[in-house]
Amino acid sequence: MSDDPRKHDPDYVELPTPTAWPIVTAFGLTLLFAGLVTALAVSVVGLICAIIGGIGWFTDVFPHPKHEYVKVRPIDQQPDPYKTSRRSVSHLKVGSSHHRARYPEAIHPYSAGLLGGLAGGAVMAVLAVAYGLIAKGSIWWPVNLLAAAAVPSLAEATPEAIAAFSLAGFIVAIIVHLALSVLIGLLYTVLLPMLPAKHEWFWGGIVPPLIWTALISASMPMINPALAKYVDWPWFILCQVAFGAVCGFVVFKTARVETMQSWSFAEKMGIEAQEKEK
Amino acid sequence: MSAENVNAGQPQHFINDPADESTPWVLPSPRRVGIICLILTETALFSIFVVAYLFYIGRSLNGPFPADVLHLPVFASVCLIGSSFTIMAAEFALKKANHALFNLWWGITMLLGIIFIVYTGLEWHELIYEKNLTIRTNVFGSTFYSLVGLHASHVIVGLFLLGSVLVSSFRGKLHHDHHEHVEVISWYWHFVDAVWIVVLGVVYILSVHMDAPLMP
Amino acid sequence: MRIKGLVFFARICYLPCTVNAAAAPTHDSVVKRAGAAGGWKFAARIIVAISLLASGAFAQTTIPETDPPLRPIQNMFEPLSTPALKIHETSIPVLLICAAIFCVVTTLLVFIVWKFRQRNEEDRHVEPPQVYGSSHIELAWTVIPIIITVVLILITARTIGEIQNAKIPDDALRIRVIGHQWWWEVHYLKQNENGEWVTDFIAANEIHVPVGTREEPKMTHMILESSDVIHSFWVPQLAGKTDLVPNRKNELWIEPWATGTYLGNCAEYCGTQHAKMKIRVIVEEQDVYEAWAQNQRTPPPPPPANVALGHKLFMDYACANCHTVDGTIADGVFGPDLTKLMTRRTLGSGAVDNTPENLFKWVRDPQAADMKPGCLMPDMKMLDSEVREIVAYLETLK
Amino acid sequence: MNPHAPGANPAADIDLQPVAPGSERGSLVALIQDLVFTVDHKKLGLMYFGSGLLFFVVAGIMAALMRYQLAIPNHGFLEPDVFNRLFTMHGTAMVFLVGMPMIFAFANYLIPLMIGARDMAFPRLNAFGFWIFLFSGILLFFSYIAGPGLYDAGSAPDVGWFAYSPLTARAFSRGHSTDYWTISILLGGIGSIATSINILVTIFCYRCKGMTLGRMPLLVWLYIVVAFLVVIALPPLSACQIMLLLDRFLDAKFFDTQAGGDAVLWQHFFWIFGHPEVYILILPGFAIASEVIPVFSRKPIFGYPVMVAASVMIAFISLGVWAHHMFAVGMTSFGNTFFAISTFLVAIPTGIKIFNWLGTMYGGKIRLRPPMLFCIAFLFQFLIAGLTGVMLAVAPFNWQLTDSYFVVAHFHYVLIGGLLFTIFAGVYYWYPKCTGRMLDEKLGLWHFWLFTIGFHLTFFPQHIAGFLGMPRRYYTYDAGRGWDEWNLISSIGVVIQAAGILFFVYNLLHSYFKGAKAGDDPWDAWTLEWATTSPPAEYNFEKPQVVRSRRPLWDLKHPDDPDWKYE
Repeated sequence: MSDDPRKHDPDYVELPTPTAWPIVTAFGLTLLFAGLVTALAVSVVGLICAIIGGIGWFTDVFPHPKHEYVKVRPIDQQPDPYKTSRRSVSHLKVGSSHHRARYPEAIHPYSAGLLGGLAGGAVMAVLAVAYGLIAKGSIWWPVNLLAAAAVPSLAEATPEAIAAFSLAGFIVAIIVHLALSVLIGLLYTVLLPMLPAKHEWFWGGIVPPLIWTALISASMPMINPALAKYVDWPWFILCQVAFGAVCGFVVFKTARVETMQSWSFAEKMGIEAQEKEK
Repeated sequence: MSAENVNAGQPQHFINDPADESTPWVLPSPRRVGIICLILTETALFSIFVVAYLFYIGRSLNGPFPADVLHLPVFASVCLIGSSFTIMAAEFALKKANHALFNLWWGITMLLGIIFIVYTGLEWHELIYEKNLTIRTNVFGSTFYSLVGLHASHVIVGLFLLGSVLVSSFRGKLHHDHHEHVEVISWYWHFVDAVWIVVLGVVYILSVHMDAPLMP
Repeated sequence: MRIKGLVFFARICYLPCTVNAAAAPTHDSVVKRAGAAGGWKFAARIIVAISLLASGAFAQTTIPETDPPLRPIQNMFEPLSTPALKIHETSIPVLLICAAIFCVVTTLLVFIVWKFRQRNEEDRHVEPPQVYGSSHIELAWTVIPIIITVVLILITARTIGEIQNAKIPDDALRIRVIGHQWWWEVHYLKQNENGEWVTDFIAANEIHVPVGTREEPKMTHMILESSDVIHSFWVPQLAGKTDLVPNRKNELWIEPWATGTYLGNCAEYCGTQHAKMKIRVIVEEQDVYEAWAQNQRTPPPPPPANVALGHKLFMDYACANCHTVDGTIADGVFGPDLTKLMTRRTLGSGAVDNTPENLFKWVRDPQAADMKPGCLMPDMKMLDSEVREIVAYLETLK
Repeated sequence: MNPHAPGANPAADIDLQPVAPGSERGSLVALIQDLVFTVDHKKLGLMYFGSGLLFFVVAGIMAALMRYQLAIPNHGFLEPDVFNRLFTMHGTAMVFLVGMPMIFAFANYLIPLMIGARDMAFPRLNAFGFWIFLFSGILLFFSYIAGPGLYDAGSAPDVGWFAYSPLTARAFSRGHSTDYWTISILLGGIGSIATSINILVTIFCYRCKGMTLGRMPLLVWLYIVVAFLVVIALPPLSACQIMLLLDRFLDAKFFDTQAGGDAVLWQHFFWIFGHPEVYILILPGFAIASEVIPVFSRKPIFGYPVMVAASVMIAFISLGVWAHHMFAVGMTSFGNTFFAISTFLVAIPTGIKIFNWLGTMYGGKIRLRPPMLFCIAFLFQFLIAGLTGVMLAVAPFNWQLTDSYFVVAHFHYVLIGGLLFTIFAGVYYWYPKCTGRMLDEKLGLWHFWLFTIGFHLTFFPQHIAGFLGMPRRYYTYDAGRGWDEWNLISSIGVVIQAAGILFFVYNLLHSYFKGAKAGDDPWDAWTLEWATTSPPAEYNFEKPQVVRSRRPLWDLKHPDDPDWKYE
């Protein structure tokens, strides 16, 4: 079979031969099991079917799978040349001079975000702990208040308990603080290039923390009732702004990128590329 | 329709593209990918039975318990695990086109597998008729027979595969280009051996030495 | 304050029809709601009525009044017990976050479809600029969901702990609820000399518990077990559901602060009559509860002479094999304990009201289509006269 | 130009070689012979689709009967046992006899075409997979006929599609009804695994020259993920069916709670399969959307690598979330928290996908033709499904919501709003390729609007019924619980949905004979299946294809500005 001249003839295509053995095998297998719920005889018939089918199938594929040669269609029945009614493609204003884009244009490297987040988080933590020490005489105060979002025993704890060390609280607080710091640091890598070029420290360091502080204050009673109860707003806002300023600064200094402030919003977001003006 | 149009139907400029011509297009062999997928799916199947066995350790309400009835099947295990090496030897012989040596090693592999199955049969006979452990005795019996039985059934399927290769080899139908078939079957056999090592550890070693549930 | 506002918001958004139902439960709250409903709902009711007529449905349409008043609308956003409240308080931020995401994405979707739809002929011939993607926006819409997720994880973890690891106070009422196909066995527990919790008395299907206040809650702690398949105990206004799993002991607690007859259901499919495995939790004042419990504990007097025949029939037919009546030879455990049958308001775990007619029909043939077809109590094929005698006897069990 | 007749087998007028038996059209016997003998992936794909559609109609009628029973409280239309059988068979059929064949239909038909192959890797195994699926479905429905009459063989199963033990034990499920269910699932599982292995091998080993993994159409990528999930998630199902069979026939003790067996173990094993199964069903929906949305927005898919990564992430996470179906069984607080967290994680890649589809549409030129309409509706509905999924993942909230009608609404939004709508989109998109004729656009619009409206009318009120404490799987309910109106609306919606389906089925038949001629590439699309005729020849392509980018046809249509220069 393998020496068939049609094997290398471009006018012929090799296809597997149609066969009934799969259906016989499948039918046998089904009957084999169906016998369990009907009668033994059904199983016996099924077994015989399945074995015959299996053997038939084996002879189909061994030593070489059976196949047949089908002649290809005459040329006039073959597919048309590719056509499109859309010959022209709109051009991009930004990016390359071509018709398409992926936007790696210029964002800060992700490592900058990680670093910024960690740095901001560290400063924030130091400030918060300082507050705990000064105002409540315990460095665990802010730690436990943060953890109270997830730890039920802290959520309903007395001020004394919040001021005391709690292992669960410590672990949860560290994880939450780290995770959120890094995530917001990453957001800064995206955010900063889009901000107005002037007064980056204001747009990056002050405005976003204020926005998210407002969000937090609205949702805090639901998310973290204990914190809502004991929060000291001036300090809280100070901590957030410190995070924003440090994080923004680190991200900004890691690698200066071209800002996108002259772009339209959709372009900044990278989901649209404007047509070139004619 | 002109001939030109036909060519236009094909991505002509790619064929002429030297970059494409020079890079050969090699894809993995279907049989190998297929057997890997099969082994993956079998692994998932076995792991459920293993988890069920582990979960039910120490949960039988009445005996016999593993420690009472199971002893380490050293000889059978050596046979089965040894057969992994003999099948490798057989494969090697086939690659060197030494059919006689191939038949010898392949036959030994089968023999070792058969010894294993016979041992399992004897063990079951003893468990059922002398030690009164059946699949309905307790949860140990249920999980033991299902896990070991599932493995044994795979050994039997493996033996059929090995046998079919041996028969075709004797009939001279096993050609040089069948070494991939042989390789794929040997992979399956290695997998069956690997499962046995897990079964050995879980059933014959761990559960014999545990009498409290592992999981809460 | 904020939470109250949100609760109100959620109610307005989701459940316009039930705003006043739980706030002022009345005997005929069902009827009142219908009257207060809007015009479209009135239309819906007309359609219901027409379909009822058309299909020859059964006559039972409303749930009759009880004392304490029924709470048939088990709206999970109107919790009346601590665990249900905690769940509710967790659900509000979740709902708000989801609503916000929904609004943002739907607006985007509508905007995009509208703004970028193909408008004119020229559009047909020009492809738009081909944009493959954008690292920074993809990063943004990965990071922001992660932050939301972190917040959700925090509240979820806290609420799980608050509900699952709550301490049982010393004055908590402890009961054991055992699920059967298709009824509930309820053991009220007391502590013996050794400090073990043992059965004080047994009830079925209707669970009486004392009421507390929000400031001084009164916990009822339940151990949930099953004698056959998996069931699930669910009274939405009191607590979330917990399964009753054979071979396991699950726990559930409630701290209701409003009296009432709370309707609940089995919530895990458990066989033929899963739908008629209803629960009533009757939350009443402490003294009312005490009086009820005292009555349940009191062994019944011997049957009066006028029901002696019914008593004999009850013992002679297979009734006694499945049911227990304290102080008699009937000590079966497959069916509900009937010692205080007449203190219950329903038959067949809420299948029908416990009225004399229904009791008669039930004893005559519980498999009848308007009773509980498929339940495990067989049709005993008794004569109507015999049934009457047995019912007369049963009516003395109070 | 070559106007060849649709449906005609182009090989038929070639005299040199006798081709497949029965390929001479006309006689019914020849047709049946052809179907029985065929190993052609396209015919098998259509057969999967046809049988899936048949089971869909049957299971849909079952749903309609149930909704009629539930339209009003205390309705006496159905006996409790009849109802319980109906919801069991409806669920089982929809998942195993509609969802699975539908996804395999698209896989079978499209994957070889899209990767430029001649057939599946193992064509005979492919036929075997189809037939064993079909026989398992027939066996399942045979349980209705067998009933008490034939051999006293039991009746249709009534234990729910999840069949929680110990309800399935001999003690609580006498006769053979549960055995029918078990055996049918076991057999179907063999077919699904075989087909999935076949899909994986086909994709890995039969791609045409130049089609690296990074250049495959997203549909093909997603099917790798789906097939991989089937390969590792179906065996746990088979394993627990084997255990159940051993319990029922040999009196083994796996789930016998009297003998120390554990009822919850079944739930663990079942949902280790059951949750990935949800993604097995929905990822093909994503796959179709990822093909249709770019073509109808005239833009490449937004963030291809991220889409692939998100799908892989979904599959990976989905293997570790199963116990979120079991928050109410009394797991430890640690267990509940763990599974709540892992479930939340699924939301992240899912969200990415939704945003990337929106990103694809943004800035495009969206053609609002039926395939795209169904995809837009899919986006909207899947958004709702995802958000209710987030609510269900909040374990405490889940204690209220699980096993209520809220869950019913949720997963119908996932499976109908997600999977079925994309299947419709796929049918409108690829019907021209399969038959050479376009589906009628007007009928398509009727279908779209009726079905969409009916769908929301049916399933949205069920969220509210759930909030009001209505449990699932109830054959009847009392009036006055606040459930009446919602149930009635829900039942009315079914009628509208059914009307939509009628339009769809009529359209399928009508357009096959009377539809407008499609041509090879009616949508001006970019993937390889459009590079051959409609319908494709038996051998798909005359010559081996070569691709250099994710959009080979774009490259050919815009030789001056090909994609491969940028990828």
